[in-house]
Amino acid sequence: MNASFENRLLVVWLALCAVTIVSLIVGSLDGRVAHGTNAAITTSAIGIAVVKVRIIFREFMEVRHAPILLRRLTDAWVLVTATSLLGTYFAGLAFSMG
Amino acid sequence: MQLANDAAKSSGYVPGQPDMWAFVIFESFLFTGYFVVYMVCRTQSPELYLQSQAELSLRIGTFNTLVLLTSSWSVARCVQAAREGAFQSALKQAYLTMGFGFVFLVSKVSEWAQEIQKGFGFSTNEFFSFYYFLTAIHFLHLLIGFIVLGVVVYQLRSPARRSLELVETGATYWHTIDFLWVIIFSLLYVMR
Amino acid sequence: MSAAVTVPDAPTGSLWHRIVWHWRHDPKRELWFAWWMMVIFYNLYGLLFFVVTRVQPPPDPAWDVATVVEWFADHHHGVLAGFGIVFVITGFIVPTNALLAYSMRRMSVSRAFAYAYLVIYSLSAVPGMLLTCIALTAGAMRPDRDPELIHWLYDFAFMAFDGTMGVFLIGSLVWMAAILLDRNRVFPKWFGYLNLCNALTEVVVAPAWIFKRGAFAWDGEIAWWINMVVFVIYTTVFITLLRQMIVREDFGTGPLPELAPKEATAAEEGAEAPSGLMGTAR
Amino acid sequence: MRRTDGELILLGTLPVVGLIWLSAFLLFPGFVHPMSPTMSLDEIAAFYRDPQNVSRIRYSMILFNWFGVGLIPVLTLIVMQVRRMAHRTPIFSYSLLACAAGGPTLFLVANLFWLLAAYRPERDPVLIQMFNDLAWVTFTSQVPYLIAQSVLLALAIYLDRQARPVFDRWVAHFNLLIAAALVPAAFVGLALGGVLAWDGLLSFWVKNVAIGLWVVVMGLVLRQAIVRERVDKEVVA
Repeated sequence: MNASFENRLLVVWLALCAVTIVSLIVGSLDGRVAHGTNAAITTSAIGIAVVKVRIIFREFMEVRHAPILLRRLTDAWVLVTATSLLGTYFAGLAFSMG
Repeated sequence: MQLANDAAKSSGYVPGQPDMWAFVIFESFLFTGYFVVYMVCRTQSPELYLQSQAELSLRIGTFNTLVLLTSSWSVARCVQAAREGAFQSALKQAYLTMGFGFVFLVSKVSEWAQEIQKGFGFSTNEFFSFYYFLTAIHFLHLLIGFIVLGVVVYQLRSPARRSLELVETGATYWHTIDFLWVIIFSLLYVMR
Repeated sequence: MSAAVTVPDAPTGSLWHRIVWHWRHDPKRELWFAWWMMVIFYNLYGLLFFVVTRVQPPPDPAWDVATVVEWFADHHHGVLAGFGIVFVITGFIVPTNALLAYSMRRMSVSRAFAYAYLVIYSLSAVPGMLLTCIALTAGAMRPDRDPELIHWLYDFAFMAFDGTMGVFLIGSLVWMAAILLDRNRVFPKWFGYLNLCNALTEVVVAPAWIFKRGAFAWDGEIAWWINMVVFVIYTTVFITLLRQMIVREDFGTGPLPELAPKEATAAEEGAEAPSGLMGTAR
Repeated sequence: MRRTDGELILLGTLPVVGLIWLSAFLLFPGFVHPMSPTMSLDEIAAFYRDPQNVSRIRYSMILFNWFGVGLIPVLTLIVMQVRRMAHRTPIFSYSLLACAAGGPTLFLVANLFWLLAAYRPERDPVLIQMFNDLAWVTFTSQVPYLIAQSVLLALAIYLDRQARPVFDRWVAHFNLLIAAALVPAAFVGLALGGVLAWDGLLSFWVKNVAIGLWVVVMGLVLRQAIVRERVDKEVVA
């Protein structure tokens, strides 16, 4: 039990770090000189962040064992944040093009 | 403790005071409000934001994120050790968490110092207003986090206290600093 | 004070009869008085600031002098009459401060918390509200004043209103610390943490001193709108919790009894059994 | 048993403070014939520039600055008496303590504006007028804590249900009357002339006479209550 839990935390940490490195790579894709909006980078950046947050909730904060209410609430926050951020971003894009 | 823990797991177990979770949810929605305002302002003048954003170092941002993720990991291990009664090891992990928190603190302050030296202050432009605002309000949560970790250490140090509930509550707070930063990182440093 | 307090049953007649009954017999009348003053006056302030004077939500700090003068002309009568009412009623907020201090006095913490809170919140109205009203009154009463000075009074008013964060910041932190340390269970711990949320919004309003436009200006989305939402939630919550505290009050020094289920649903306050009135000594 | 040493000395400061207030009031050139809100810019500037006036303004306001909060010890004595009342909670004594701080603070703000206006009377008349306005508006309209103080004290007395109440009931009625007399002054901004203006019958004379009367009557009533408490204590001892 002890060792398995310890291992699980280690795996979670490694996964989170790996995903962070991915966002570093994604963020450098355009060489940081283009100064242009890039929906693909934005979507993956916010997507990766949201996935990381959910992993932190579920694993580190142990929401996966929590009552249904807390699981729903945290998921709702993740969902609301992701949709509102991406929603404003794409609405802004559409508006500036149209 | 372990037994109660297992029994609770089947019906759902909230680590720490449920009250802290009320704070976490409330504060998270508050931050969502700040993020949305940032995104809306960003759509008004995307070029300005992109150009200013290029002045931030993505590497430092990534380093910040890794440090906070690691501190989260150690506080999670602290809780695990405390549950198993390994208080010395739990204490060690709590100090480690503080240490990583301190590394984040130093790196954040030096990042601010660099930006200010380059001439980018709080009121330089809208992007930097949001940059300083979001990082500073997050920083404030980090400072409160040190007080929270102090309470955790205080609990762990004396056999007379050792409230597992407070240790778990403190950890929940610390993870909040972490996951809020993850979003801030993606919005200030990575997105285009 | 008599040892045996016998309280006749609360009447169910007209509102006026019930008020008279509580005034005569309810042992918690002082607490209920303070609570009702709080409810009535928070609502009155809302009405006066948002409807009568229409100075909230705040106007734009980026306006030029001519627009500000026009704004004063627009708001002339509302400001002068509305703030007259404000000057009459502002003092009646002090029972609220007394009730909040009382909540800390009922906790297992030092009296220092109650006294500190009482002092902080008593002085809060002077810079945070009355100076605003004085400056706007002076601005509105002479429309022919030099426009530059009217503009200065405008800044004075709204900066005094938004820019006096410290009292609420420290006040919320004092209350938070008292609640988290309390062993008498006067308030749930989550309300202690909510005080921290409220305190943090007072930090967030500070940039209003620096920005004339945008999200951080005194009418900004962050400095005003989000903070106002938090403030309204916070206020609603503490008004509700204070009500429950009064219902639960047993005038003892030990833990405050839990809310009995019937009391939680009963609409009429102060009607609890007389046996609960004599404090259970520690 | 409550400690009462020194209370009579604190109360003894009241006539002294009252006398100083009265002389400062008479010394200020704009009180006995209160300055009109309709004075023109030049008249206001001339008022502050008149060498005789300006020193009288400064010295009277310095006196008020020194002794403006002189009433607080006496207000605190009222709080001490309210604590003796047959209440279950300290709500009223806390409230009155809070009121005691509010009123004098606001008076000091008005005092500050007057002193600022008189500090450099050679300033542009529009600025002198603004400081003068701010001073008068603050001085006249800032009755909220005085009103609340009187009303809350009245309620505290009504709720003091014991065989020998601390204050007689008429003190409560008297306080309500005083509170009512202070109300019109809050609306000083509405008119530059007439009874509501800051030199008008209601806003100036009724309000200030009411405050003066309140101080005198409460001083006497307080003295009676304190002396009676001491006599009671000696009987017990």
